Amino acid sequence: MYTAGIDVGAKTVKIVVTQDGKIVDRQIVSAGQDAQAAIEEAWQSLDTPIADIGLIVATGSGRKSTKRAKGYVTEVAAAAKGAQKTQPEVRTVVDVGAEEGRAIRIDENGKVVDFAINEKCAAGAGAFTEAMARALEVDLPTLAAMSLKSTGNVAMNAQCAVFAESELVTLVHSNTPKQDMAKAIHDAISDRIVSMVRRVGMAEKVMLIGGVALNDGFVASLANDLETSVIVPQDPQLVSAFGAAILGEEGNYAESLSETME
Amino acid sequence: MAKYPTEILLSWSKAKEIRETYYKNYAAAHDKGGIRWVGGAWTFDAVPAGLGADVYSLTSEPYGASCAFNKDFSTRAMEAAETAGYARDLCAYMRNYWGSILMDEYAFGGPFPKPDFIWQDHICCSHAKWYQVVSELEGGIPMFCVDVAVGPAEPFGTLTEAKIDYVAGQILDGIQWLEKTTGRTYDDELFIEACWNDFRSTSKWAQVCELNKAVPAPLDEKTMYSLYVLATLQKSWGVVADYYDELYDEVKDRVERGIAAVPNEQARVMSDTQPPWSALKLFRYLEQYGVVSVGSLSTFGLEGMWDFDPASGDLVPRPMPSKKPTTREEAARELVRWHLHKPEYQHFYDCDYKSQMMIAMCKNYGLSGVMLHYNRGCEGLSLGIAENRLAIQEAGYPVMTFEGNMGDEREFDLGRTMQRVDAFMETLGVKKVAA
Amino acid sequence: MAEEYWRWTESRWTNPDIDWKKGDIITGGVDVGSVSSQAVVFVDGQLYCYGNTRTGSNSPDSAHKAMGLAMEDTGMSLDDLQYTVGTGYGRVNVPFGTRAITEIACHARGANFMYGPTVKTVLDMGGQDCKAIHCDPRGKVTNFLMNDKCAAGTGRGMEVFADLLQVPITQIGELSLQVEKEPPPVSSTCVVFAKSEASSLLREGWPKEKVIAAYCSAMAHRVVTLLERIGVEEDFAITGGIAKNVGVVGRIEKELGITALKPKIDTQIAGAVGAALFGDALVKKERKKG
Amino acid sequence: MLAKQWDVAGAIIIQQKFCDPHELDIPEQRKSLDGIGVPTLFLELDVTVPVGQFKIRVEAFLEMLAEDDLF
Repeated sequence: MYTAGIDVGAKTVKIVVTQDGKIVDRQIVSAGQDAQAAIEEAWQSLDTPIADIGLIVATGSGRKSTKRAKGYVTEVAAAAKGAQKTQPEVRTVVDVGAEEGRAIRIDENGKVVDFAINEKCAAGAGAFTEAMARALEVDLPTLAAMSLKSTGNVAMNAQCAVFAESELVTLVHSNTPKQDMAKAIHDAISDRIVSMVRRVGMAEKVMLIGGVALNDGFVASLANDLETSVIVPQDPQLVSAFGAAILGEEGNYAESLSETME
Repeated sequence: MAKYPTEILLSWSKAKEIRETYYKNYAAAHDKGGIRWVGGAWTFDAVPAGLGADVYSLTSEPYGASCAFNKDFSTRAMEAAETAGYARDLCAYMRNYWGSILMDEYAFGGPFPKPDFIWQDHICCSHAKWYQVVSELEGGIPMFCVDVAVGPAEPFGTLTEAKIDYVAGQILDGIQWLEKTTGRTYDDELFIEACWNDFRSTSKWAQVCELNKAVPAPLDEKTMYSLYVLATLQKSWGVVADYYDELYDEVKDRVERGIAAVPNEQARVMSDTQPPWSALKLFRYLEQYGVVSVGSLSTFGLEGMWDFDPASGDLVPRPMPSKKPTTREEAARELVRWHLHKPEYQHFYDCDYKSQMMIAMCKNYGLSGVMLHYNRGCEGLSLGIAENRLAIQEAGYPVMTFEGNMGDEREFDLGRTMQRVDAFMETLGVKKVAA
Repeated sequence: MAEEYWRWTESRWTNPDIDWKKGDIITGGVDVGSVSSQAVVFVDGQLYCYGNTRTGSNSPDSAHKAMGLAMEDTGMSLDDLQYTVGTGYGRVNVPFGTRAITEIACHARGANFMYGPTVKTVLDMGGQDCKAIHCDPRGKVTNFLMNDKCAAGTGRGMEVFADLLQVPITQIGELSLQVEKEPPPVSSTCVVFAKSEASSLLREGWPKEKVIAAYCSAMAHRVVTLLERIGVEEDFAITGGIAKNVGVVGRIEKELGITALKPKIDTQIAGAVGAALFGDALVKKERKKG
Repeated sequence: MLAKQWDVAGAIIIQQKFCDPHELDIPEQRKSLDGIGVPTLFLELDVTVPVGQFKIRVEAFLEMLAEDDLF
C-alpha cells in the first residue's frame, strides 16, 4: 500500500507518493487560483493509480481544499520530517516558499525543538523576488545569475519589502549596476531569513528547502550570511510533501483541520 | 466522556454586575453631587477614597481594554486619535481612550464623562504623558502625579525607609492637593478603610490564583481575565474585597471536589502580557487540545500581591499586614510598602527578575510550555519579553511566541496564530481531544 | 509570454488646433515616476502633446522614451524646447532637463491647470506612493502629506492585484462595482498581505468581483485616513493612474461624502503638466530680467 | 518663542519612532506652531534613516516655503 503527502502552497501543488520511507512517485503542478483544479490535475497525472494509495496526508497553507486527505500536518512538522528523512544529520531546516519563510530547529530524532515563521513580513519570501524581478524587467533565473556575477556591495538596509522596493527604485534612478541590485535583493531576503534562523538558534547541518531554494543567487547569499554550508536537496520544493507522507506512514498526523481552516 | 467534571462559576455573574455598576457610577457621579476622577489602574486609588463615599473613578487601562472588545468602536476611536496626529505605535489603550474623548463617546453609551481631577502615577513612559494629553484634549484638568521609580523591592532590591518616605511623602502632599482641588475635608478613617480593602483584594486574588496549582486547574485564564479586572477598576472598594473572599471560597470548593475548568485537561501552559482582547477565542481553541492556560505573571501579579521567595523558588501570596494602620501617615507608608512589592513592577528594573518568577510558575504549576504574546500594544509589559523567552527555554520549557496587539485588532491575525498553536502543540506532543 | 494583466497600454496625444511652429514659448515637462513616466509639451501655456509610458529600469532612457513618444509625428525635436522641468523619482537625471522640481509642487500646479483654480485639495495616487496636497487658487502648495510606507493606494498595489486575479488592470475598477452588497474590506493594510488574503478568499470561493470590491474598499479606506489627517477642502481632485479606477474613486467619494471633479485630461500626466507650466513661468521671468 | 525670535519660515519636526514621551508631545507642538503661522514638516525615522524618503519631502517643503519664483 502506498502513502501520499500533498503540499498545497500559495503558488504550487506538490505530491509525493512513498512506500516504506522511499519516494516512488512525485508531481508538481502550478496552482493559479483554482486550487481544486490544480489538485485534481496533480492526482490524475501521477503514475500511481489513486486507488492504490491507502492514506493521504495534506499540508501547506491551502491544505483545506484537498478533499481526499485523511490526515493533516502543519508545514513546520512536514518540513522538519522531510528534511530529516532526506539527510539525518540536518538540525536546522530553512523553508522559503512563495509567501512564507520558516526556520525550524530539530533534534536528532527529527522532533521540532523550536520554530519561527515569517508570515507578517513578505520580504522573506518568494513573492518579494518576483516583484523585484519585475521591477528590474528580468525573469527569476536571470536575476539569480546576475546576482552571482555582482562584484559591488550595495546594501539595501530596508527591513520591509515595500520599503525595499522604494529603495530599489531609488537605486534604479541612480544608475546602480543591475547585478549589484540583484545581489542586494537576495541579500535582503537572506538577512530576514538569517535573523529568523538566529532566533531559533542555528545548529549544523543546515538544509534549505522550498521553491526559493531553486534560486542559486539566494542560496549563495544565505550560505554567506550564515557562514556555513547550506545543503539544497534535489527537488527542494517537494521535501514538505515528502515529510507529510512519512508522517502518514508513522501515523503521526491529525484527523481534523484546525478550526481556522474549516 | 470528559476526563473531569466541570461546573459554571457561580460568582461569575456577580463579577459582571460589579463591573457594570462601576462604569455606571462613574458616568452618573455628578447626578448626586459626587466627584469623578481618572488615573491609571496602578494609581493609589485608596487615596481619593478619603474624600467621601460618592467619589467615583475611571481607570485608564481597563477602559481601553473595554473599547478593544468592541471592534467597530475601537477602530473608530483609534482612527480619530491617529487623525489628530497621534502615532499608531503608541499604547493601544491610550489611543482608544483619547479616541473616545475626541469622538465624545463613552464605550458604555452616552457622551464621554469629563473628570473633575486626575490622580495618576508614572509607571511607564506612556503613563507619564497619558493624562497630559487628556488634559489638553479636555481643555485643562487639575492633575497630580506620584512618581514611583524607586527601584526593585525584595528580594531583588531593598525598599529602604528613605525610598518609602519619598513615595509616601508625595501621597501626603497629594492629599493636601486633593483637599484644595475639591474643596472637601479629607477623612483619614475612610482612607485607612480603603487601604485595608486594597490589601484584602490584592492578597486574596493572589490566593485565588495559587489554587490553580491543583490538577485539574479550577480556573482557566480566559475566565480569570474577567475576575482580576475588578482589582484594576477599584481594589480599595469594599465591594471588590468582599467579592474576592466569596470567590476564594467557591474556587477552593471546586479544587476539593476536583472540578476542572477544561474538561479534558491533559497539558497546562501559561501566557504573558495582556491578550489580544478582541480575540479571546484563542484560549477556547486551546481547549480543543485539552490544554488549559493556568494564568500568567500579568494575570497573577498585575493586581495580585505576592512575595517571591528565592529559597523555595516560589511565588507566595503576600500575607496581610500584621495590624491595621491607625494614622494617615502610617496608612500611606503601608500602602506604598505594599504596592512597590507588586511582581509586575520588578521587570521595569531588570527582565531577569521577571524570568525568575516565570520559571518559578512553570515549576510549581506543572506547566508543559509557555505562550508569550509579543504585545505591540503595551511597551511596558512587553519590556524584556524576548529575554524572558530565552531564560524560560534554558530552564527546559518550550516557548511559543505570537505577535499581536492587546487593543488594536488590526495588528493581530487570529488565523495565523491558531496555526502556530497547532505547530506548538505538535512540539508539546499533544493531540486534539475527541470533541 | 504569459499574458501580463498588470501591463497597461502606453498612450500619446497631440492637440490638432495648435501649430507649434507659430509658438512663442515652448516648454517641456517630464515626470519619471517609479512605475510610469510621462512627458508633455506646452506652447504658450497650452497643452500641445503628451506621451504616457512605462518606466524602465534606467531613468534617463525612460525620460527620452516618454518625450520621444510625446513628440512622435509632430516634427518637433528636443532642441525646440526652450525650457524643460524634470519631476518624479527620477527628476534629477532627466538628461535634457534644465531644472528639477518635486512631484508634489508639480501635481498641485498640474491639477490647477487641468481642473481649474477652485481646486484646494489634490490627491495623487502614484505608482509607489500617494500624496494629499493642499494648494491655493494659483496651484501653489500650502500643505502636503505623503504616504510611501505602504503600497496600498498605489499603482503597484493594483498591478499585483490585476496579476493575481488575471483581470486587465484597466477593467478592475468596473469589475469591482458589479457586486450587489459591498463586502467587508480586505483587512490587511499591506498590499502583499492583501494579495495573500485575496488568494485565500478566492480559494474559499469568493467570485472575482467580490474580492476586487473588498480590495478597492480597503485601498479607498487607507487613502481616506491619509486625506483626513490633512483635511479635505473642496474642490477636490484626484490625479495619478488610480484616478482612472472608478472602483477606488467611487468608494473614496462615498466615504468622504465629497465628489471629486471629473477629469477631462489623462490624470497620469498632471505631474508633467505642472512641470511644463513651471518651465513656462521661468522663461517669462528670465525674459523680464533680461 | 524660538520660532518667533529667529523669524523662521518653517519648522521640521523629526521624531525617533517608539520614543513615546516625545511622540506624545508632537501633535500639541504642531498645533502651537501652526497657530503662529509657522508651517511644519513631520519626519519619522527608525533605526534605518530613509534618506530617499526624507529628500523628497524636504525638497517639497522648501519649494512650498520658497517665494513665488514659480508663479
